Amino acid sequence: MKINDLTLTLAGSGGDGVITTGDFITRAASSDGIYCLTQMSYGPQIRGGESSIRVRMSHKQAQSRGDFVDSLLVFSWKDYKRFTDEVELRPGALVLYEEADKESPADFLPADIELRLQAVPFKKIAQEDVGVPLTKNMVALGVLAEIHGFNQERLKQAIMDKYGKKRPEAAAKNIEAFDAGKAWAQEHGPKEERLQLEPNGGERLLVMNGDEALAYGALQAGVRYYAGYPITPATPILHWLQQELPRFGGTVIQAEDEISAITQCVGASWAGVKAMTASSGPGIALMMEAMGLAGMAEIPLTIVNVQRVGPSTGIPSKPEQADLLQALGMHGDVPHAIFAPADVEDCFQVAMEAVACSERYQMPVIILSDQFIGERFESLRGDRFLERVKQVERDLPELSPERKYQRYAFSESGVSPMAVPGLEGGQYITSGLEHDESGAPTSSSEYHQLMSDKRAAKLKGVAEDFDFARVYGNKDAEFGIICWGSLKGAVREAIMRAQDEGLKVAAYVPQLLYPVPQRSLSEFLKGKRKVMVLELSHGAQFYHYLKGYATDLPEEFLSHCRAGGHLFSIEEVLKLIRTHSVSELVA
Amino acid sequence: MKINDLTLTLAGSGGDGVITTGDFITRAASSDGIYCLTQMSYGPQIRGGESSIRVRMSHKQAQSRGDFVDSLLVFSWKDYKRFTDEVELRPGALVLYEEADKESPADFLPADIELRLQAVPFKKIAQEDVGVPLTKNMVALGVLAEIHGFNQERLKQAIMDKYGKKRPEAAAKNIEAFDAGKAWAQEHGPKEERLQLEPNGGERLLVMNGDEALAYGALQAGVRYYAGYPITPATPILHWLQQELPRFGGTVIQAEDEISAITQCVGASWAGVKAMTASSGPGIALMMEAMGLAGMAEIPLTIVNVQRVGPSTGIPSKPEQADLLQALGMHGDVPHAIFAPADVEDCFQVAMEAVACSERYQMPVIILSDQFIGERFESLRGDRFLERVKQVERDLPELSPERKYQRYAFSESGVSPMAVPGLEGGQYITSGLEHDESGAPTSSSEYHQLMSDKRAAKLKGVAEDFDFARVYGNKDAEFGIICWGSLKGAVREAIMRAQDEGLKVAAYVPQLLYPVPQRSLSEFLKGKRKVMVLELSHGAQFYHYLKGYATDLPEEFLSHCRAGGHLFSIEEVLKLIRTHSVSELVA
Amino acid sequence: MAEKVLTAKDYRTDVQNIWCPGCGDFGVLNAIHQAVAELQIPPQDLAVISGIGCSSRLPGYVNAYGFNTIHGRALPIATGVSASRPDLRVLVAGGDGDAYAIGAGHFVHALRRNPNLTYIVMDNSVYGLTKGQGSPTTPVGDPTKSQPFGHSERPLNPLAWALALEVTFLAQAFSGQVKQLKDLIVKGMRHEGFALINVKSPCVTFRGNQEYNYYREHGWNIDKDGHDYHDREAAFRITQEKERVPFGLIWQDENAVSLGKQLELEREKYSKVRQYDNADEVLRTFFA
Amino acid sequence: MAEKVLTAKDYRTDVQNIWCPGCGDFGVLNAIHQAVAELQIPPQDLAVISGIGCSSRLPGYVNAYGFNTIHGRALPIATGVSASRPDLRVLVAGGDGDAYAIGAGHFVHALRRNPNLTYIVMDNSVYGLTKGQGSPTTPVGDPTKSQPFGHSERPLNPLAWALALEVTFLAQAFSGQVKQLKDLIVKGMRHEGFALINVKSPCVTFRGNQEYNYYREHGWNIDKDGHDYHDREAAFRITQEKERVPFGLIWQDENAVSLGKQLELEREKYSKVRQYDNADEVLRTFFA
Ligand SMILES: Cc1ncc(C[n+]2csc(CCOP(=O)(O)OP(=O)(O)O)c2C)c(N)n1
Ligand SMILES: Cc1ncc(C[n+]2csc(CCOP(=O)(O)OP(=O)(O)O)c2C)c(N)n1
Ligand code: SF4
Ligand code: SF4
Ligand SMILES: [Mg+2]
Ligand SMILES: [Mg+2]
Repeated sequence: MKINDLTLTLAGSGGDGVITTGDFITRAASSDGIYCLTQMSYGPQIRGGESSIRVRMSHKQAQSRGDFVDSLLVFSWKDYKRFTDEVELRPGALVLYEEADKESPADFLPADIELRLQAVPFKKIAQEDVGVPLTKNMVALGVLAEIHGFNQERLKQAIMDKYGKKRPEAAAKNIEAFDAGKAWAQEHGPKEERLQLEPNGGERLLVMNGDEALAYGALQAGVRYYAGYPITPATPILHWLQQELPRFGGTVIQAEDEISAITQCVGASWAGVKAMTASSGPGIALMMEAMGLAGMAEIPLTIVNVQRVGPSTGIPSKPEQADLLQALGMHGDVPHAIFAPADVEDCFQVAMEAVACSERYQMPVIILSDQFIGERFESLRGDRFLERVKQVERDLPELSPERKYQRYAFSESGVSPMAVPGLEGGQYITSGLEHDESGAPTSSSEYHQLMSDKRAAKLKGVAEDFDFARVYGNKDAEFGIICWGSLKGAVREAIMRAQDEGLKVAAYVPQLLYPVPQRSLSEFLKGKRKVMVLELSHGAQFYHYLKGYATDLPEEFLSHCRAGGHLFSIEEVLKLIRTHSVSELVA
Repeated sequence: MKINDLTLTLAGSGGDGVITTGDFITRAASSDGIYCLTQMSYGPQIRGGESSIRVRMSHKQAQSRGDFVDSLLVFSWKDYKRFTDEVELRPGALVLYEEADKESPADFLPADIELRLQAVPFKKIAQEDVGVPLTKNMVALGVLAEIHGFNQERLKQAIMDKYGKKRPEAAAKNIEAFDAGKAWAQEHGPKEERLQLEPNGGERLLVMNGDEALAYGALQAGVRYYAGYPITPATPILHWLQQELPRFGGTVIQAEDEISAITQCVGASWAGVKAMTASSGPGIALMMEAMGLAGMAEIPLTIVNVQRVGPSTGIPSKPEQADLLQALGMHGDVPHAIFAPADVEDCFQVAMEAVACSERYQMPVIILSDQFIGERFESLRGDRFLERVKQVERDLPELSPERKYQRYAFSESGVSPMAVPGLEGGQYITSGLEHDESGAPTSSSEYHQLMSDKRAAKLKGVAEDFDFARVYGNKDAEFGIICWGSLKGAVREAIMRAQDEGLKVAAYVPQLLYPVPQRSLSEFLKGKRKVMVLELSHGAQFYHYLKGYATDLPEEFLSHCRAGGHLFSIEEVLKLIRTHSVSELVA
Repeated sequence: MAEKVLTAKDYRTDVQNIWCPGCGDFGVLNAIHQAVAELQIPPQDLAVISGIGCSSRLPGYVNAYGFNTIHGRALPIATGVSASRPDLRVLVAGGDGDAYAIGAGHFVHALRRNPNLTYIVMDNSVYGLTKGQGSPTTPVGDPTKSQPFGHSERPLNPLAWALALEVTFLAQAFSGQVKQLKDLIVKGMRHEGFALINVKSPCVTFRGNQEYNYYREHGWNIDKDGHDYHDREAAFRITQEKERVPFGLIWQDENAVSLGKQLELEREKYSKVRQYDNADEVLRTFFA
Repeated sequence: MAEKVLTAKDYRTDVQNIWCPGCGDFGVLNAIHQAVAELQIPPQDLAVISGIGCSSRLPGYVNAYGFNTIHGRALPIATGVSASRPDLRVLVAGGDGDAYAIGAGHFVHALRRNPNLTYIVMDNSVYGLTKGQGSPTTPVGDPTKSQPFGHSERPLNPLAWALALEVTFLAQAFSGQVKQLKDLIVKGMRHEGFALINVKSPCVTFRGNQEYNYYREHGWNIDKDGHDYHDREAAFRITQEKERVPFGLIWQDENAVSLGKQLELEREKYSKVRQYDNADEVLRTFFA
């Protein structure tokens, strides 16, 4: 029986071209309706160090990177070494490796798992048959295509798309290498059905990483000003917008630092143009003062944090979920909201929700994405994007020469219509100082109380309007899991497996983190006797946050957390469910 | 019967000299053993606007500013106006006011309270009798001295101390004005015993504000590097240290911004010199990234936040307690501690504890003071200071040429001896990147977990070593109050009054806020059925923090909070106690 | 209806002014009121942005869209305003601490980007609002609140700094000479690009009241003195002047590309490369 | 025991180097190893501080007390080290983004304070570590990762900037000329005050491998060419040079007071005014 779920890892040194190979596989499969979730991993070297790419391919949209690797291709065992703890081989997995490598595979592979090893003369074929040693990755592509039954037409198309126009000879040589690899596999490769991925025959999918999806969401939401400063893993947002916003009359400026980036955005938004900035932990830290200004002056603003491992510089290329306290922690009581996407597609939607929320409620809104969401590529259905486009415009005042415009007029919702430059009669003074209704500074404690009430009122509206959470599993389960962001994938798959095992369990993954989406949370908590919060934060930030701010929590409210870097696996979550699940499905 | 507790307020325009007058009263009384708590208040004008000074004088150390004003002196009703909501007059209070002022006192005073009004020709006396209109504040001083029975010798001494040496004629004229005021009062002033403050005859007290006490504590703790950037209400720390540290071989640099200030301190501390910086909310926001670095690289560092009203620029001259989330909110899980002084003397002690904690545990430690503590002056006993001096030095490694020094060697306490430049064989690489024991950068998730464990272990030690909290009232009360920082005063006085009324109540005021001082807290919570958290934060940050992080909290865990600016009064707290107190004292 | 002619009065507001009597900033405010009236800028099309400081309270006193932002960030905020709304006229105001201490990094990059705005730095050589500490332009030896025995760090020379980084409009003025200052503001606001006007604006409260006399005595009106503001070497010499305090237009480069212009060119360029009709079509580019 | 003579080798470490083969920073590292050996600085008395970037990884590769800090803050951190520990020798290293973008404000104030340290900026006109965005010294029109159709913002001139702000030691070098660079580092470290050495250090990965040739062809050795580094006007002209790339010592002012010296003077001054024997006695000053 052919399979419909395959996880593949390629590893080599930077010059080996494994990233390109994995990218071709992803694009070809996606164009063929197969869902991929593709993740790159690099050594510390800037160039020429070790690199690896992992592609999970599946007929259904993949929820996670997959626990086990079914097929591993190694150009060099030494380079592979640093990835060993990221590659959990499935018993019986296929391992293809460079024949010429002097190292002994046994030194690098787990001893307790049966594997299907196969040496391949990648180098030799590239050198002798093709005459271009650099094409060994295309040889490998041919080998893999043949063994796993990938759509070869599409793969060749991907090669042509990349080299065809600009460098036709390179394209020809690559195709030649591909065919040589294929020929080798036809002769020597394992021809087992269980290694063959069945074609899906579905519609053409698109391929996007989370940062791009988020940037595209911002474009669709109407963001026309972006200022940012490069930082891993948020930089793709800057790159994408820098090339797309100008076409739509927008502005992108690479700022001199994050303070300039966010304050430029404050200025643009104050002037009436939707604005966004993005960074990661260290850069976000520098933006906190300006977020307070946006909160006080009630200026819409969207701030993206693609989280990486902290504290400080930490591990820039790995994910963590420990910037939640930072996102909460401005000086003073700052009205703001925090959203979190749970996968690539969700980045698109969350960008639109965040912009909408910031514009409707005139406040800073933080999006907490993370490295695993931001930098991984996923295959997605195009129609799901355009269906969801959402644009919200901020309230403008009706101005009349008779009445002095009151920028901060009290209102039940806490929102007061905001004049923007150019509107006649709307002139007012904005500041970070406490102020009266007109905007004029005051140091009256009474006004401070009233204005604090006004600003805080907005949080109620946000919690009502933006209470969106994903709930999985059995509504009536007594054991529930709460998680956020990139943990969703493993949790969701673990729940499906638990259900297969007859266990009752449910999971809650909110898109809105702050203010607490109490309505959907309370709904979820109904009947739960035990709830566990899963997160990638050594200090269990989300757990403590919920404990401090949420209501209706059950007596048994547990935390399961660890430092970031290494994601939870499906198996790990499943074990937790087995331990804690208090009720079973009635068969 | 003479009194032993008197609250006095003087109000006028900037040029009227009310601040000097109040200052003289404070110094003279303190030199005479009377405890003062003195608070200044200004209008928005930089100079020449309204100003007022409030002096609470008492035979016992005053815990708060006092609820009611017993004696009010007004040079100008218009200037007085902006302070009306800060001046709660006691029924029967004495009100002295400038005779020449055209306004009608009734327009500025509460109608429902009986007052003892008295016009005084301050201006006329200064102009006609003394010949120097500017001396009218000294005329007022003479009047007050006579009516309230202040020690006149000491007051004259205060005048001489200020002007005597440099400007002898000015001194003579001021003394003349003082005597003229006194003469006027002898003839026209009310001569009621109930207005006379009994002399205390105690020892000479010193006068200090909280910022100065904190700076002095830092000096005593061994801090020899301070870099800061001016900001209200933290600037006095900079001023004081700039003039005292150099004498002790220390360094003070006024930085170009807060980022430079804190990073200079990181550098100095890394080099082995105890370092401190201070700011307020907006400036602290800019320091968060560097705190993360100090956390990751395990560098001792003390950061003072003299809190003011936020968000953003807010109200710089008023207190709030809403920077707690900020102090918690670095990116990543940063091991650090938060301390909070509850009065001026406590600033001295907390500075030493914080420095000790940072040095022992090699981590950033934040002190959360506030404007009311930092800028108010208190009379204090000198001996209480020197008794408490505490110095802790960080662990240095024993280095040997045989063994490579391991900067981040694992240990149970999480603390590893720290080499400083100059120590032969101690060379190592420090960074904000995750690292192995030697300090070399690594992106291994495993190391990240291990090092996170190591860093977090320190929090246990901190919670044990620095668990100091003040507990007031009845240990066995079933109703308890928790508060922090400058709310202590009113809470403590309210508890004394409640006890007088026969109500049972207790209060808990921790000096260590984070990590939770769970031992003392649990001890306090024993037997409490209802606990209320009082704070000056609109978002109830402390309440939610405790709910999220503390254990053993009772079912009925309540919050009473409001935006900052206006402190809680004793009466207000007393009312809460009356409402919530569940048990009465057995008479 | 006939167009109303705007006068300086039309730009006043009723927000309470907090400056000390005699503060130099009043002169700057007057000059601004006059300049924008001379330019007949409709109040709603004028944005006045500042940081934090005594001087930075200025936007409250101008009938315009005013923004008294946070300390040191006036320039990037104004850059955001100007880059996103090229139809507005943008005036930026602030103190020497705001501009040259905490704002120094942004100052450098504003010079580099050349956004279309006029920056008036009210240079009083002191931190006024925080009550008297030394600033980046305080002379060595002057007593300050924090260094009563004399300020110890050497001052920056903002004129030389800006010129070295190729500012496109550079002037210095004295708040006691409102007419010249007003003229310079008008010229600065007509300049396409970044105009820096460093204004000596005495702080009478923390630096005494002798500075007015000092600038009157040592002032050097380079406008009247026939200085050619297209002569870069002469401009350089003026920035190095030690004895006199130069007032007037020091340097102007009308040919440099402003940020606004550059962004416009980018938009044109990308519109040619990205031939979509709308944002939905961008989705195409993601298909494998 | 005879004092051991230290050689360049003694300053190497076993921390894994992450730079790309061919990166200019290797030349800088070599020059540093040689320079500190020439100066015979005991490794334990040497502090090497950097920010964040490819170049900022350098401290890991020098046997010294090394500190790879955070982005843009190398200078204030090094100022803290140098001001608090005048007995140490302090070397600061970092990239052009670190120094001139996010670190621009600190750069200005380090120039002003003149702390006793040598700052080596590895200027590769690109953000290396974040994989190829334009930096403050990227020429207009060069393709970058984020602007494939050409970088649009005009570059800063760090040499003119530093000179205008009265840097006390100014040099430029090329990482392909290790000998000259080494000599300049030795001179810089002997200079009492702030020494800036801007090093053209090619990023072969993100700016191609033609830059070595470019600097070889356009380099202008001003040391050999008899430039007088005490001549301020000549120094200014060198900073304005457009055709050639000047390498060598551009300017030195040996007479300016360093921050270390200034702090020493302050300490002496205050010790006269504050005649306490110990910190306990300070309490006296508070008595009413
Ligand atoms: C981040 C931050 N740091 C510090 C302050 C405190 N602060 C307010 S104004 C000011 C400096 C004022 O000096 P300047 O910019 O020269 O303006 P001036 O008052 O002299 O007009 C400072 C340090 C602040 N508001 N925010
Ligand atoms: C606060 C902060 N912002 C952004 C980054 C991301 N970052 C790391 S290195 C770097 C720039 C590197 O350029 P440069 O300083 O020129 O050094 P190079 O890598 O070229 O040697 C940036 C933006 C960061 N680490 N911290
Ligand atoms: S303190 Fe100085 S700068 Fe501020 S308003 Fe007064 S005179 Fe002007
Ligand atoms: S990316 Fe460039 S600067 Fe960084 S190590 Fe490689 S060549 Fe050097
Ligand atoms: Mg100033
Ligand atoms: Mg660089």
